[in-house]
Order: sequence, then C-alpha cells, then structure tokens
Amino acid sequence: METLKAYSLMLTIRFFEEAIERLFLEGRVMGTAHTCIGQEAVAVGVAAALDARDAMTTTHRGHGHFLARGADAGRAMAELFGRATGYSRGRGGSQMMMDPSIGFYGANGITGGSIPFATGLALDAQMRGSGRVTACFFGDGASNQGVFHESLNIAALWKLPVLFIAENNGYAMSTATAQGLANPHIADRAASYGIPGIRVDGNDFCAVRDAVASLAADARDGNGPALLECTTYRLSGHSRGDPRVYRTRDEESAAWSKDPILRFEAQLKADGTLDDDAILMHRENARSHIDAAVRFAETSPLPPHTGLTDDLFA
Amino acid sequence: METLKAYSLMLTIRFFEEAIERLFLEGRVMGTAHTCIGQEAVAVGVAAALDARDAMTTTHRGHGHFLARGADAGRAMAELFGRATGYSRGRGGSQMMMDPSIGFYGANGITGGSIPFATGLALDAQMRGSGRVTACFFGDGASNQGVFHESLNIAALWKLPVLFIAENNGYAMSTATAQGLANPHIADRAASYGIPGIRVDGNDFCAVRDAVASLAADARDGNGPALLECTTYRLSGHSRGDPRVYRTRDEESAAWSKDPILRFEAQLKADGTLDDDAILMHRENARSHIDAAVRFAETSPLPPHTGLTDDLFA
Amino acid sequence: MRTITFTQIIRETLAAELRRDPSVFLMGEDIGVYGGAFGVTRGLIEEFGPGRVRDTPISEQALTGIAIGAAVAGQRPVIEIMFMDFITLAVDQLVNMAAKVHPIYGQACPLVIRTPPGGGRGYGATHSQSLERLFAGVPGIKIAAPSNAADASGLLQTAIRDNNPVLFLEHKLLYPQRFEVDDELPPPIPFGRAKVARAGRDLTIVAWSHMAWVAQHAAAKLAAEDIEAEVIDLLTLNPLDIDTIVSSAKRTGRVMVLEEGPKTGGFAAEIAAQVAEHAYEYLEQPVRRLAGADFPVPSAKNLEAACLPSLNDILALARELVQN
Amino acid sequence: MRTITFTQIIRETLAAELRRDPSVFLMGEDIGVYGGAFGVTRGLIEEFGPGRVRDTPISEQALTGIAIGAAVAGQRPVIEIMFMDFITLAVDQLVNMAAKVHPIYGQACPLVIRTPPGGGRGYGATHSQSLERLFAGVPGIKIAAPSNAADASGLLQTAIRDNNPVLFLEHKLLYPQRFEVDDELPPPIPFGRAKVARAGRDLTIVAWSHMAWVAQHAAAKLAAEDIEAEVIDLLTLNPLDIDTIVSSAKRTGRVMVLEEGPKTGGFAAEIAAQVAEHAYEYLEQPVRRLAGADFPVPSAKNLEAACLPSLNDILALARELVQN
Ligand SMILES: Cc1ncc(C[n+]2csc(CCOP(=O)(O)OP(=O)(O)O)c2C)c(N)n1
Ligand SMILES: Cc1ncc(C[n+]2csc(CCOP(=O)(O)OP(=O)(O)O)c2C)c(N)n1
Ligand SMILES: [Mg+2]
Ligand SMILES: [Mg+2]
Repeated sequence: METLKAYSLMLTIRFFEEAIERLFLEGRVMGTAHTCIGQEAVAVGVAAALDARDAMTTTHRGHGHFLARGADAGRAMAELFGRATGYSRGRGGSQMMMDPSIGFYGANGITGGSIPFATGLALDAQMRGSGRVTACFFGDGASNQGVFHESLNIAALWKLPVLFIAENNGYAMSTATAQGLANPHIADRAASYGIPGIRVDGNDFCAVRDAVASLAADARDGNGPALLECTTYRLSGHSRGDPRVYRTRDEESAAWSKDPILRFEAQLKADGTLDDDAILMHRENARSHIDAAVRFAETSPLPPHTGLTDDLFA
Repeated sequence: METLKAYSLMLTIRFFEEAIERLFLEGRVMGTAHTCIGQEAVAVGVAAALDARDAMTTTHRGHGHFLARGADAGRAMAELFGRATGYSRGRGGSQMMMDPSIGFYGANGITGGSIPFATGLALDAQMRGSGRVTACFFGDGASNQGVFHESLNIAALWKLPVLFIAENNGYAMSTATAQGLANPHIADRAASYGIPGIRVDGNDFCAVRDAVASLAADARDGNGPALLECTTYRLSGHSRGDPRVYRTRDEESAAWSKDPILRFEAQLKADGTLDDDAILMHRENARSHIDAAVRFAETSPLPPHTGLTDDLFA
Repeated sequence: MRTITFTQIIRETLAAELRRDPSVFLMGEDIGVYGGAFGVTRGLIEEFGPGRVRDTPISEQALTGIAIGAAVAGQRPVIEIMFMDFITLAVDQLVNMAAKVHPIYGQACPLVIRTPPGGGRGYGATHSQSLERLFAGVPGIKIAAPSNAADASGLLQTAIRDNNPVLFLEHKLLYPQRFEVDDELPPPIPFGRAKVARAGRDLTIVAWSHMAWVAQHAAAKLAAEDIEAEVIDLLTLNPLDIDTIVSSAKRTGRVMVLEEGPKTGGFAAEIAAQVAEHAYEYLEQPVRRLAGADFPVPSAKNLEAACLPSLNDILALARELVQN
Repeated sequence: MRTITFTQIIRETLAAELRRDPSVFLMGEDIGVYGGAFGVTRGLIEEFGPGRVRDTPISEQALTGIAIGAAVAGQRPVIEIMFMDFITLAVDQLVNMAAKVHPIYGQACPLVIRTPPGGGRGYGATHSQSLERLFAGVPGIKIAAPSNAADASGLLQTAIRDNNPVLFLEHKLLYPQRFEVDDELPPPIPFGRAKVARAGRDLTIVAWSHMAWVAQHAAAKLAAEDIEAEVIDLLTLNPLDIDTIVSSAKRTGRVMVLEEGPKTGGFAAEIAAQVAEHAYEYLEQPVRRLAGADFPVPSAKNLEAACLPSLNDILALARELVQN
C-alpha cells in the first residue's frame, strides 16, 4: 500500500468515526457503536502489509479495520443507519458486517468471539495451500477470554498462518489493561504457545506495517502464527455516552498529543511527501468522502421487514 | 504428614485403583472410572504439604487425591458401586464426590471444570482471611481449556491463595502432551500471568511435597498463586477398556521402572525407615483396608430411588 | 410512596443486601467505577469497596465458576453478566457445575446471576437475545423475571437469600422505566407464586419480564374495548406456579402466552403444554403463543420491530381469541 | 442386506463423504488413532490422514469456532463433541456465531456437530444429558436425531451437504445396536420429513433419537395387547415436520410425546404446544409428555433408571391414553 493511500485511509477512518459520534448525538443513528479514534495506525498498518488474498477478522470496534481493508464507507455507514444497502442489509449493525469478497470476515459482538473464527480461516488456507494469511484483531480485554488461549494453542500446534494482533488500547471498557491482565504485556503470552510475541508502538504506522509484513512472510512460509501487540490508546469513549469516569482528562490530553494521524502527518511533512496544502486537500477529500457516505446511507431505503424468517437458512 | 503415613496412603491409592480395575472387569462396578496408577506421589505429595484447613479440588481422575486428603475408602468405593453410603449417595459416581468437611471439593467430570471453582474457594479464603490455601489439580489436557487461562489470570490479578497443580502424566486420553500443548512445558504458562511456574518430578514424593510446602507458604503469606507442573506417567489406561493403541508397551515398561511407589520404598529402605518385613506389612494392611472397603461398598444398601426430585434444591 | 426506576431499585436492593449480610458480594465486568453497562451498580463500589464490588476481566466462564466455588464455600456472590447473550460463555459452569451442586453433592450453592435479556434497543443479534430458554430446561437453576420495580426488589432479595443458583433477568427496556413504590424496600417475595397483575374474565395472558409489563398495557387498552384480560405475571419461571395459571385458564377458557424470544423452543411452549394438560376441558380453544420471530434479532429499527412481539400483536390476538 | 451397528454405519458414511468431497474433514478430541471415545472414527485416520481427521486439544470452544471459520471459508467440517454434555462449552460459538452466519451476514456455514447425548450407561450427571433443548430454541441451527442405522446414514449425508450448522445426535445407547441395512449406503434423507415408523390407529407416539427406537419396541408390545400405536420418528427436530405429526394426531386423537431429557423445558413441550394448536378439535384428550425426571441423571443404576423414561412407562401411559 502506498504511503499516501495509507494516510488518506487513516483520515477516512477518523472522519468516519467522528461522523458516527455526531450522528449518535443527533439521534440520526440508533443502537450502539464503538469508535476507534486514536487507533487508526494499527488498522491501516496491518492492512498495508497484507495481500489481496489475505483475510482479516475484527472486533466490536471494527469500522477502522473494515475501511482499511477496503470497505465502501457508504455501505458501512448504511449498515449503521439500518438500511437495505448496508453490508448486512440492516440486520447486523455496527458490530456485525462481513465481506468475504475483500477477505473481511467481521466480528460478532462477542468479545474474543472472532479469535477461533480467524484460526479457522487460517486452517482453511493451510488446507488449500492458498498462501493466505489471516490477521485477527482483538483487544487487551479480549485476550482474557478463554478462547484466546485455546485458539493460540491450536494455531501454534498446527502452524497455521494467522497473525494475532492485539490492540492494547489501554482499556477494556473501564478496565485498565493492568487491571485486566495479571501480566499486562500481552506479547508475553506468546511464550505459552512457543510462538513469537512482539510488541510495537501501535501509533506508529510504519512500525506496525513493518512488523506485520515480516510476520506475515513467516506465516506464509509455513512458520506458523505470531502474536503482535500494538500499544495504542482509545481516544474516544468506549461506546456512545461513555462519561469516561475511569480515567482523567489529563491522561487523555497526553494521549491526544500522540495522535497517530498528527504524528504520521508530521512524518510525511518531514520527509517531504506532504506539505500543508496537500494535507488540507487530503483532509478535505476524506471529509467529503464521509459526507457522501452519510448521504448515501441516509437516502438509502429501509430493508424489507417481511420474509426474514424465510431467509434464516442458506 | 509423617513419611510412613504418606507411604501407606500411596499403597492405599494403588490398591484402591487396582481393585477398581478388577471390579470393572468382573462386572461388579458399572459406569466409568479413571484410575491414577503411577501418579500416587503427586496426590500424596500435595496432600502431605497441606494443612487441615486447606482445600483441594480434583479431576475426573480423582480417587487418589481424595484418599490422600483423607477420604474414607469404603464410602468412596460405595459411590462407585452406586450405594446409599457413597459420598454422593450413589448420585455422583467416580467423577463426582465432594466432602467439604475435609476440605475436599471434588470435580464434575468436565475437563478443566474445577479450575475456576478452586479459584473461587481461594477467593472465599481471601475474603475471610482464613489462611486457607486451595490446591487445584488438573491434567496436561485440561490446561488447554480456556477456563484455565481465565482462572489463572484472575487468581494472579487478585493474588488469591491457590496452587494450580498440573499433573502432566504424558497423555490426555490418547493425546500426548506435545500433541496437545504447542509448548509442552505447562509451567511456562505461568509467565502469562506473572506468577511462579515450577516443574518437579511428580514421581518423587519428597520433591512434590517440598515444592508445595514452599508455594503454599507463599500463598498463605499473600503472595498469590503459583503453577506447579508435576511430571508423571499414567501407568493405567485412560479409563476402563482403553487398548492404549497410542503408545507402545516398551514406553510403558520404561515408565513402570519409575513406579513412584517402588521408588519411595527404595528410598525408605535406603534411609533405614523400612525393611522388607515392614514393607510387606504395610502392603498387607493397605490391601486389607481396600478389601474391607469393597466389602463395605458391596454390602451397602442401594440408594432410595424415590423422592429424588424433591431433593433438587437446597 | 415514591417514583423510582427499575435500575435504581435494583441498586438499592443490592446495597441493602450488601449491608445486611457480609457474605454477599458483587462480581462482574465494569461494575465498579463504571457502574456496569446499564449503570445498575453505579456508586456501590464507593460504599462497599472493591472487595465486595469486584471488577473482573472479560472472562465470563471463569467469573461464573469462581462465583460457584465461593458460593459452595459459604459466600453469596451476585454476579452480573453484562448482556444475557454473553451467558452462552458460562453455560458449562451453570449447567454442569452450579446446577449439579445440590442434587449430586448435597451442598448449597447460593449464587445469583443478574443479566439483562431482550431487544428493542437496536443493539443487534448478539446483544438482544432472550435466552432464558437455555436454562428453563435445566433442573437445578431457578429463574426469576420481574416486570416492575417492586417485584424486582422483592424477588432479588429472595434470590440472594436462596441457597441455590438463581438466574435473575433484568430486561434492558425496564431499566429506565419509572414505577411507584413504597418508600421502604418491599419484603422478599417468595418464589413460585405468580401474580395476577390484573384480573379479568375474558382471557388469560401469561407473561414474564418485560412482556408482562407490555401485557398490562395491552390489558388496559383491551378494557376500553370491553375485553377484560387477566394478566398473570409469572415472577419466576422455575419454580413455575402452574396452579395460578391453570385456575385462571379454567375461568377464562382462553389463554395467550407471551414470550419475547423466538417462538420455537421457548418457555411459552412449556406453559402451553402444561395448561393444555391441566385445563383441557375448560379451554374454549387451544392455548396460543405470541412470541418473537424464529430469526436472530436484527439491528435496524424496522427489522427489529418486525421480529419482536408488539402491543398491537397482543391486541390483535386478544380480539381474535375472544371472538372465537 | 447386511447387519451393521449404528457405530459402523456412521463410520462408513463419514468415510464415503470424505471420499466424495475433499472439502469435508473431521475434527475432534481423540478421533484419530484412538478412534473417538465411542470408536466411531476408528480407522479413518489411516485412510484419510491426520489432515482430514484432525485430533484437537481439549478445547471445545475453539475447536467449534475454528470449524465455523473454516466452514465460512468453504470447507465442510464435521466436528465431534465427545459427549453432548461438553457442548455446553461451545454454546457461545454455536449460538452467537454459527447460528448468525446466514441470517445476518448472508454467508453459508456448512458445519456438522456430531455428538452423543443420553443416559443409560451409568456415566453420571455430566456424561448423560440430552441437551438438544439448548439449541432447539435457537433459530439458525438444524438438529437431526436418528434412531437407527439407515436413517443415521441418510441424515448424516444430508447434514454434511447442507449449507447450515447441523447438530447431529448419536445417542450412545444406539452405537452398539445392530440394524439390517442395504449393502449400499442409503441415499441422503431430506430434512424436515418425519417418518411414520409404524402405522397405527389408536394413538400417536412422537419421539426422536433413542426414544424413537424404544417407542417402536413399545408399539410392538402394545400390538400384542391390541393397541395399535402409530410411531412417528421425527428424524429432524429443526426443521420440524409438524404436518406429519398433526395428521397422525387427527387420526388417532391421542398423542404421547417422548423425550429422554427432563420434562420441564424440553422439546416435547414445543411439539405438544403445536399439536394442541393445530389438531385441537381432533384430540380426545390432552397431549401427554413422557420424559425424564427434573433431576440430573444420577450414576447409580437404580437411580438412573428411575430418572429416565422406560419401556414400561410408555406401555403404561399408552394403556391409560387408549382407555380414556
Ligand atoms: C463476551 C463479552 N463480554 C463482554 C462484552 C462487553 N464488552 C464489549 S467491548 C468490551 C471491552 C473490550 O475490551 P478490549 O478487548 O480491550 O477492546 P476495546 O474495546 O478496548 O477495543 C466489553 C467488556 C462483550 N461484548 N462480549
Ligand atoms: C470438557 C470435556 N472434554 C472432554 C472430556 C473427555 N475427557 C475426559 S478425561 C480426558 C483427558 C484429560 O486429560 P488430562 O487433563 O491430561 O487428564 P488425565 O486424564 O491425563 O488425568 C478427556 C478428553 C471431558 N470429560 N470433558
Ligand atoms: Mg482495549
Ligand atoms: Mg494427562
């Protein structure tokens, strides 16, 4: 993935998420959603290192991963609006979207629920010899689910081509990582399964991309899975209406100063890839992309509410 | 626990298990049972290091643990015979016996199912400040269950006084430890939770006892849980009628040569605690103890089969 | 008298029980400072401290199993499963351990599992399910499902003082609802006695949890049409007070059982089967079940509405029942 | 014709499907060299190798989830859960993931979960449960429950070729039973068509899995007393062939539904409720359910027998039904 493509994807994700927060406040979107503001570099860093044939699974906080993987922002937004044009035709909502045509296999709203699913995708890849690598996202909180342990053990035993990408964003809802994990270094858990456990700065796009590229190559070569911990910070609240009583505004400001997008911009400016005008233009493009997505969503028809039960089975 | 007491408990366990295997073959006992022949030093080593106030949970292969903890062999046998005098009044069978009066909290037949239960006993102890330590037995196979991971993490986070005792007996049913665990050193899994992970020769009574004594003292002092891996070998089949196609008779003979009871006897002879006559006497006593248990069981009445549903709730 | 939300009375009841009995403690995900996903435990950690209001990692299976162990050791844990959909992760511990403790081992297991079932908030297929059906067929687990604040308090007290595992349903649509209650918390309400929430001669509506609340609204509307519906609010599914249902059925001869979850394989079937067995000659027509669609609860508002039983569905079925 | 055990025909069917379709593979605990706890897969690893007959660690939740992922990616995993009691550990994956794949994401999820329910072997409370009730109320999961070798083969073929999650029950008491079958494996049997295993005019007995087998024995004995029982073997619980049941009920006017699991909250309630709704005017008396006790299955032989429905119970209820 080109650097500028990555940069504009990060902006797209940021503005998508900001739009969602606004739309909830305005009462234009219902249900629930978890935004990934501050975590864009992980999503795009991972996506940038994958091939078209590769696969990805996500979490409840999955819009960023999906957009990074190439989702259409309008259809994703339409899903949040509960429209027929949404990825799940309005049935799934924010947490349940899938698009196998771009190797994106979604999440199901159950924390940790996609970890064995991703492992199963990798088993399929191994059986076919397709060379596909699966990137499996999950949070620090999810790493405390039993199925994390079971899945990593099996993936390691069978040398499956799956990368377990922990987004350690400091919190699981209100639970700080060190309150949820007895040993807060998620990467250390790799030793239990005899696989590589690596920690990178998840706010550094290049660091994430490079780590994933190298681990993906190993996995493709038949060397089995790896656990990559990306440290980052959830700048947004956990979900809409989170008063964030479990952390201070000071802590948040400190984290904002490490905003991965500003950081990436500074880097791109420093190396001459971008100037202020180009930044403005990229930002404007991303914003109008999202505006168009909202318009598309809002003007899309509601899904037909009859005949649902006839569509229960494949 | 006195050394000779430990020795005679090991004999009791061995003969209890041998009796069970015989009784199944003879069709005098029904259902199922898993015997722990070859693993007696773990059971007795752990029990020898615990106080009267301490607690223990077990596995499907739990007769040895129960007897080591002080169970009445007759009532345990009666449970296998399905009699009213059994520990669960014939309702539980081999895998489901409990006697809180001696700090023994059983198993439930679900591999790994007792791990969180033991953790809960330790939470109770911590809340009460009772000074109780809980020893939680589980097998190498059980350590692949998700609940193992979840429980150890919580126990470590909360510094609960619980010792996780892995009986690595080489197999989970037909699955060799290295086929079930990507990293076959169970003790290594402790690092994920920042707790001590120690490996001892589980066929060496003294090694087990000493390791447990030291870890129990730490736990009692508020230093939290530990993971102790006891390497041993299941000399018996997995359960009755296991043709043991997954291993060779050679491997078994090699393991028999490390029989923990013969080893303990040799040691006790070497240090002058026992001579051949004393050994014979101990063996005879243990045998007649078990014979009496079988007689007690077999002559006990059947449990009343009416009124069961009225006893569903406490 | 005072007005109080369902959320508030549960919180007050938990606080009162925590004060009353030192062996009671709470455990769950984000129930401390955060106060739980629905704010039910907000403020309790301040009064009772982190030792009795215990935040856990995201580990539903272990937290349930830990509670079982602590309960058998003599504590009275009250755990919160954030959404009922997540209780799927604890089924093994509840079915194979908690439910077996007394019948097999002869020990007490005083454990309460509080959890919100139900749809109506657009949360989607894994945050909207009514999964009491997973436990209604498991001997050894009691189930309470109040529809208003006073009952919630009385039943919760009973649940906490009971020596068995009790699944306690707090429908998420009830949380923000306001109810008139006494200034003092009500006394404990015995399990196994359904409540005739409204008397009526024309038909019997059996329901629990949020549907019992909806049923009462429906009955009020029906009254305006001169249809007098008797509403039976089960309060507990296990133990089930079949006698109250049957005696109502015998009087009205027309029975509708409401259930929010999918129609097939739900608990309404059990009630329908029992009513048919015990009130057979008195029924003017077969017991009718009105329940959710046999489809996961979708997130879009219009789809979700189409999948859940509505007030209008109840009115329509009531009219049909009395006309036949 | 030849005689074959239930175990053998399942093994042959699995082998045939593995040969037919390279995307079919097996996964489970100790299913390779050991051949599974009941020996069903014995010998298959020799023919198909460890890549298609995959031994897993003891990790029911992950192995189920892995199968779901592989299925959505286009494989056709057939997993074995060693005893049905252990499926409690996989409820989350089945209810929240597998059952949602098609209705929500619009993808296929061709997954078969083979597992033995049932008591009668003295294995105790966590190795004897009939837990189809955990899934019978979950839209999105099909359930097949054969009672004999030929049906098992035909249904298993259909299950493997189906594009949805199918829970496939192999009652452990059936495994060693011998049945007469054709030399060739039978063709696939379509789901959702119950079988009239024996025609009769006096009463209808509805059953599935092992109880359907017992029901046929009972019917043979009843015939000697001049009671002609019609036995309906469901074959699949979901889809449920209510039409066949209802048309039999209309003819006989007397219906008994058998279920091995505890009476309360079981699937027999669903059938009873539907029969009452659809055959109301034709019934001479209410549908009766004969099921297990509302108690965990105890291990002692006499206690276990007291908790499970027996041949004699069926005979007694049949006599009672026809006498009224
Ligand atoms: C099984 C389950 N338990 C709890 C929840 C509620 N929940 C949703 S997100 C979340 C926190 C997840 O934390 P983490 O894995 O760190 O991801 P993050 O939200 O930080 O991205 C919780 C507790 C859930 N959805 N599923
Ligand atoms: C949840 C669950 N899965 C599978 C089984 C079947 N089973 C009983 S014992 C056993 C092997 C356990 O291995 P391990 O934990 O090493 O203990 P060991 O038998 O070696 O003492 C298995 C697979 C079970 N009882 N429960
Ligand atoms: Mg997090
Ligand atoms: Mg073992």
